[in-house]
Amino acid sequence: MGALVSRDLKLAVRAGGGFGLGVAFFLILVSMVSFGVGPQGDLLSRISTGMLWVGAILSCLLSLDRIFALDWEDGSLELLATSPLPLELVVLAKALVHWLTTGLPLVFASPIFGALLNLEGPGYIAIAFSLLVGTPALSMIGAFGAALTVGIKRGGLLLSLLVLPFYVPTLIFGALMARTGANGSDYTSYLLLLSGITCGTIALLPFAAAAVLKINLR
Amino acid sequence: MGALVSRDLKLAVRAGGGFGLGVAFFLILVSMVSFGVGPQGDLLSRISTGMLWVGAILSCLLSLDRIFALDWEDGSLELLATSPLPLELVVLAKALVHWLTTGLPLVFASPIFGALLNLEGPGYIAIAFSLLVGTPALSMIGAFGAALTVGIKRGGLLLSLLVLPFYVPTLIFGALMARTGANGSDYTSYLLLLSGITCGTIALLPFAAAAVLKINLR
Amino acid sequence: MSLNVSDLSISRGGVKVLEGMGFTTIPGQAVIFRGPNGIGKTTLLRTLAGLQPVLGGRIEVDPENLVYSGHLDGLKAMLSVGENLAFWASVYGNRDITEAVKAFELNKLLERLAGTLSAGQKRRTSLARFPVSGRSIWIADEPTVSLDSKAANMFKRCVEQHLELGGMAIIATHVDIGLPAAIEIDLSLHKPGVEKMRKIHEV
Amino acid sequence: MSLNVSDLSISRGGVKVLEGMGFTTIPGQAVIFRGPNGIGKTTLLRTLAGLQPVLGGRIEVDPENLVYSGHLDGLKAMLSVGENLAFWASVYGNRDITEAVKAFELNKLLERLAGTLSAGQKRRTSLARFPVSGRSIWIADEPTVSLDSKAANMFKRCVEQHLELGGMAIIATHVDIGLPAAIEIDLSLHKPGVEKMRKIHEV
Amino acid sequence: MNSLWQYANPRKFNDTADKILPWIAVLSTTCLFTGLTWGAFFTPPAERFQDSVKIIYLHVPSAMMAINAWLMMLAASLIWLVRRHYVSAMAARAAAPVGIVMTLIAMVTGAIWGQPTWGTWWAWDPRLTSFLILFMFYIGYVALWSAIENDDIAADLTSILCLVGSVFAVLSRYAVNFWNQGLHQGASLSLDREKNVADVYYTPLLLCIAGFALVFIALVLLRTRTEIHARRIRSLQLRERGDDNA
Ligand code: HEM
Ligand SMILES: Nc1ncnc2c1ncn2[C@@H]1O[C@H](COP(=O)(O)OP(=O)(O)OP(=O)(O)O)[C@@H](O)[C@H]1O
Ligand SMILES: Nc1ncnc2c1ncn2[C@@H]1O[C@H](COP(=O)(O)OP(=O)(O)OP(=O)(O)O)[C@@H](O)[C@H]1O
Ligand SMILES: [Mg+2]
Ligand SMILES: [Mg+2]
Repeated sequence: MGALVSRDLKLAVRAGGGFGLGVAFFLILVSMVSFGVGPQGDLLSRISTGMLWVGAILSCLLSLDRIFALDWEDGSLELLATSPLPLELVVLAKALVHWLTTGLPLVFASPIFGALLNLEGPGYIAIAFSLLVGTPALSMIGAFGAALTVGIKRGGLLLSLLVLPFYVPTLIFGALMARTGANGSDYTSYLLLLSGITCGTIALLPFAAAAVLKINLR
Repeated sequence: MGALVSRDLKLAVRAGGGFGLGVAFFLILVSMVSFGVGPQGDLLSRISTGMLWVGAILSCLLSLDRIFALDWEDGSLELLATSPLPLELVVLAKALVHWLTTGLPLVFASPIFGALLNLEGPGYIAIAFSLLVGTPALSMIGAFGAALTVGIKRGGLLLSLLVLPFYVPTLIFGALMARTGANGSDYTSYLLLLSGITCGTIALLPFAAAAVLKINLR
Repeated sequence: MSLNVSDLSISRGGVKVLEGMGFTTIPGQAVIFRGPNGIGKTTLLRTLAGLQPVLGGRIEVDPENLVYSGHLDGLKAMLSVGENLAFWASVYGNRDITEAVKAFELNKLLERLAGTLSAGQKRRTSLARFPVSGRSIWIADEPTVSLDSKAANMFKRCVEQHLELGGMAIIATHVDIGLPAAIEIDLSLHKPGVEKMRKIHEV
Repeated sequence: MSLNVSDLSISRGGVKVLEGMGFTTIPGQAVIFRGPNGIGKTTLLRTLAGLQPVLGGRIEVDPENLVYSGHLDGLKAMLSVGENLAFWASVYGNRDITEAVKAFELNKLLERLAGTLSAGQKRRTSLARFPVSGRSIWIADEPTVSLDSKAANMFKRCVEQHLELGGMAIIATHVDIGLPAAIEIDLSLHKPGVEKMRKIHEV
Repeated sequence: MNSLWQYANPRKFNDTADKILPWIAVLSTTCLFTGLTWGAFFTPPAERFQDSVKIIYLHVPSAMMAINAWLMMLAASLIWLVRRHYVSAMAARAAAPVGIVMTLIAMVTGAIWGQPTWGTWWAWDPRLTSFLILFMFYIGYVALWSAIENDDIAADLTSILCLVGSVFAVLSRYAVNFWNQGLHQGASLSLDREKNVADVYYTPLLLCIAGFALVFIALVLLRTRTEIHARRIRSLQLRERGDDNA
């Protein structure tokens, strides 16, 4: 599994799709929201935590199709499936790499983008913390969705469509946690719920994704 | 060119990526925004036109990589480039199909989604009208971006990164037009600016995109 | 009508791969390029088709006469075989695909989606684009890959018929296609730095 | 260690393509499948590799002994040849790729990105995965496609050496690979509905 | 002197760069050092901004350089597309990261300045917004360069991107003015400078601007030179590779 993780990280960096890309997309998205909504600071500040979470979800979405599709197209996935590596571990490795290249950079970048949206003081830690706890679930759910649609050429839009409903609980608890934090209240309960979702997905979805992959490879 | 348009429309419908997909994505996005921001009606209503435009841009973005990438991967693009069809027309046809399958359905769907976001009365026509005038520019700019990144495997994120800054003028004028309309004011000046951008991109970008494609095919 | 190449040098990825190429094809003539893997066959054919810039020398040909087919099949998985061919026919301004279908015995596959074909069946469909195009100079890169002997023979006969009607064919291959009258050019002779005499292949 | 197939039937896309297949391979033995395009060679090999379910009959084999290579090369364009091979070596729990590199004469290509190779060079790299895997049953689908005669010979010698060491090889091909001792199975005999006697190929 | 184009010959360029680089380095250090010390220690604090006004010596020059770097890339891209001089392609590539850094300095110093004066790190003022957009164009440009393996293809693609991008950058500047015409923070400020503090602050500011410009030139020359060397190494490696194609 280590070999797969390091290979995929190497590929992500070489293809110019490394750590910075997701962050840059996030930045642009945040400014798009302001362009769309208008420059009023108070308005932006009220929607800031929500928009940051929606932005995180979108930059995840846009990179989901890289999880399996490339390996599918060049035949590597078939070869991996007949190799000694269990497919469950393959899925885990892929989700991990996706998180390292997409989710984790967002955690660090979110406070800066919070500033663009006039986020209030205590919100900075809350948004970063909620993303740290929540984004692994996004990557894992995304890997499952990517496994479902791997046989479909350029299924990007279909994939987003399939995955978005699964993101709803994570989004709701994540955004609630961040919003509560920004208001200076106690967000422990949301934190617990969010970590519950993350742990659950990591424990169960690799098996579902591996099963789906096997079916798609037929 | 007619043959190419009808082939691509057929493919879009068969691949399950037909007219409904963009709309469905749009719908989910709109609900995501409500989940992220929270259920305050007045707030949603103030950001509604902006969010609809951001949503339109995102559902464009997510389908951009289908414009050329499939034809590139299976070798058709090479064959098209050596065929009697000028590459400029190929680009135009591709952008047209993208608009027909992504932009146009949004125009019709936008009033419905406006309702979900508590859009005010006169806004319904303004948002649909602004999308009708603005989305062709989105498809055309997107085709240029897709041509730039066609050689890069799964360059989805990079493509978004490149294209989004190009979308800024369209987004600003489009959202301004819709917002002004929703407030019941006169939006003719924005309408003129927006149509200027659309006409300009359609007149010029096919040439840039064809040049870029030729370079990428080397 | 003919194709005229003189003193051509070409490069791939910044490296010169062939130099001093020259040959002429006249109607009814086929040229076959041979040479080991990586010598530059694909690069040469792409250059002739106008996809790559030339490094030096001249290619005299009317691009309106060319039709090219590379290592990839260029088929749309979600279109049927018939639809794939009909599309290319209309791109080339033709209507009729029946001859090509007959030449490659595709009638039974006509309704099948191209994505559900076997490797050889895909290849056959992709080769049928040559007659469908109605163009006179066919450029084919390893056309018989994955074909069984029967299908390889179909291709051979199709090319022969095309030559008889005054067409031309330029083919790169590792295996024997069975066109004894064709000019064979060994590209190893044009490797940069090869000292051997470089006679210009003339017809 | 050996591979044992009895009364196998398989289907592709909902259609039965082969039935009544049976054969056994023992160490040192190669099996070559032949048959026209679309008969079911690829489907059969994928079934043996465990990628597709069987429709009927039995395949007795330890999946731990298998290594499969299909029509696609499975190379990462942005990794060098050496990195590609090293990755597969570590997936199969090996460290050493020098033998495979020697067998396919890849030492000069080792630093090149796989995306910048010619068709035949890619194929060679992808075939080098067989020795790299260290597994005993090699399953290869048209391995010599795009290879020049020298490279085809490298593959042949590599298989021979593997057989000598007690390995097995199962190969589908349209061209002659040059393994005279191999069992050849003509899959046309196993087409569903073919009336001819279906003798079970035994070793 | 024959023609300016002779400097587009890589070797000649390197020779010239070697000769003038030390001078530029010395000159820019002098300018920056004098300008910054003068500005920081020998000018009075402004009435509205107190000592925070001194950030102007970093902010304005870097903002100017951020824009000039893009203009230089635009010119170099045009030259590459029209005359195919390799040095211009490499210079365009070399300028982009410098431009990014300048944009970042301008935005960060601006943000630091904004905190005491406007009470916020960031406002969607047209000028700041257009800088953000410029930053995005820079990122896209660099990302495209680094994503493409082949140098020639990358040079062609990025120069077309730069051309088309410039048009859209201008359009965006125009659009942003429509979008947020209400705030005008920048204007009151520049009025303030011109009316009250022009004389005291002007000379050191000019020195700093000159210093930044020279630093920019030095960095671009240096990076172009490195790029030329790197290319030469790559082409030597390629030539070596020419033999083992079989
Ligand atoms: C993050 C934010 C900021 C950005 C991106 C930014 C950007 C710029 C730009 C592009 C210029 C024009 C440079 C030129 O062309 O001469 C400029 C000039 C200037 N900025 Fe900022 N700025 C920012 C924040 C601030 C703040 C907070 C202040 C002061 C309160 C400030 C004060 C000035 C002044 C005094 C000038 C020179 C005025 C002039 O030449 O008209 N800036 N800034
Ligand atoms: N995209 C590329 N970038 C850089 N170099 C390449 C690229 N494609 C091929 N090459 C190199 O250019 C040379 C010529 O390649 P080409 O594909 O023309 O060979 P070929 O004769 O067609 O070989 P084959 O018989 O294997 O198809 C080879 O040395 C190859 O390694
Ligand atoms: N994905 C698919 N879906 C449905 N049918 C398929 C699919 N792939 C192949 N087939 C069909 O199944 C049959 C067997 O195909 P298979 O690929 O196994 O043939 P093959 O013997 O490998 O042929 P070739 O020599 O051309 O590679 C063919 O008739 C083919 O048309
Ligand atoms: Mg080739
Ligand atoms: Mg097959």
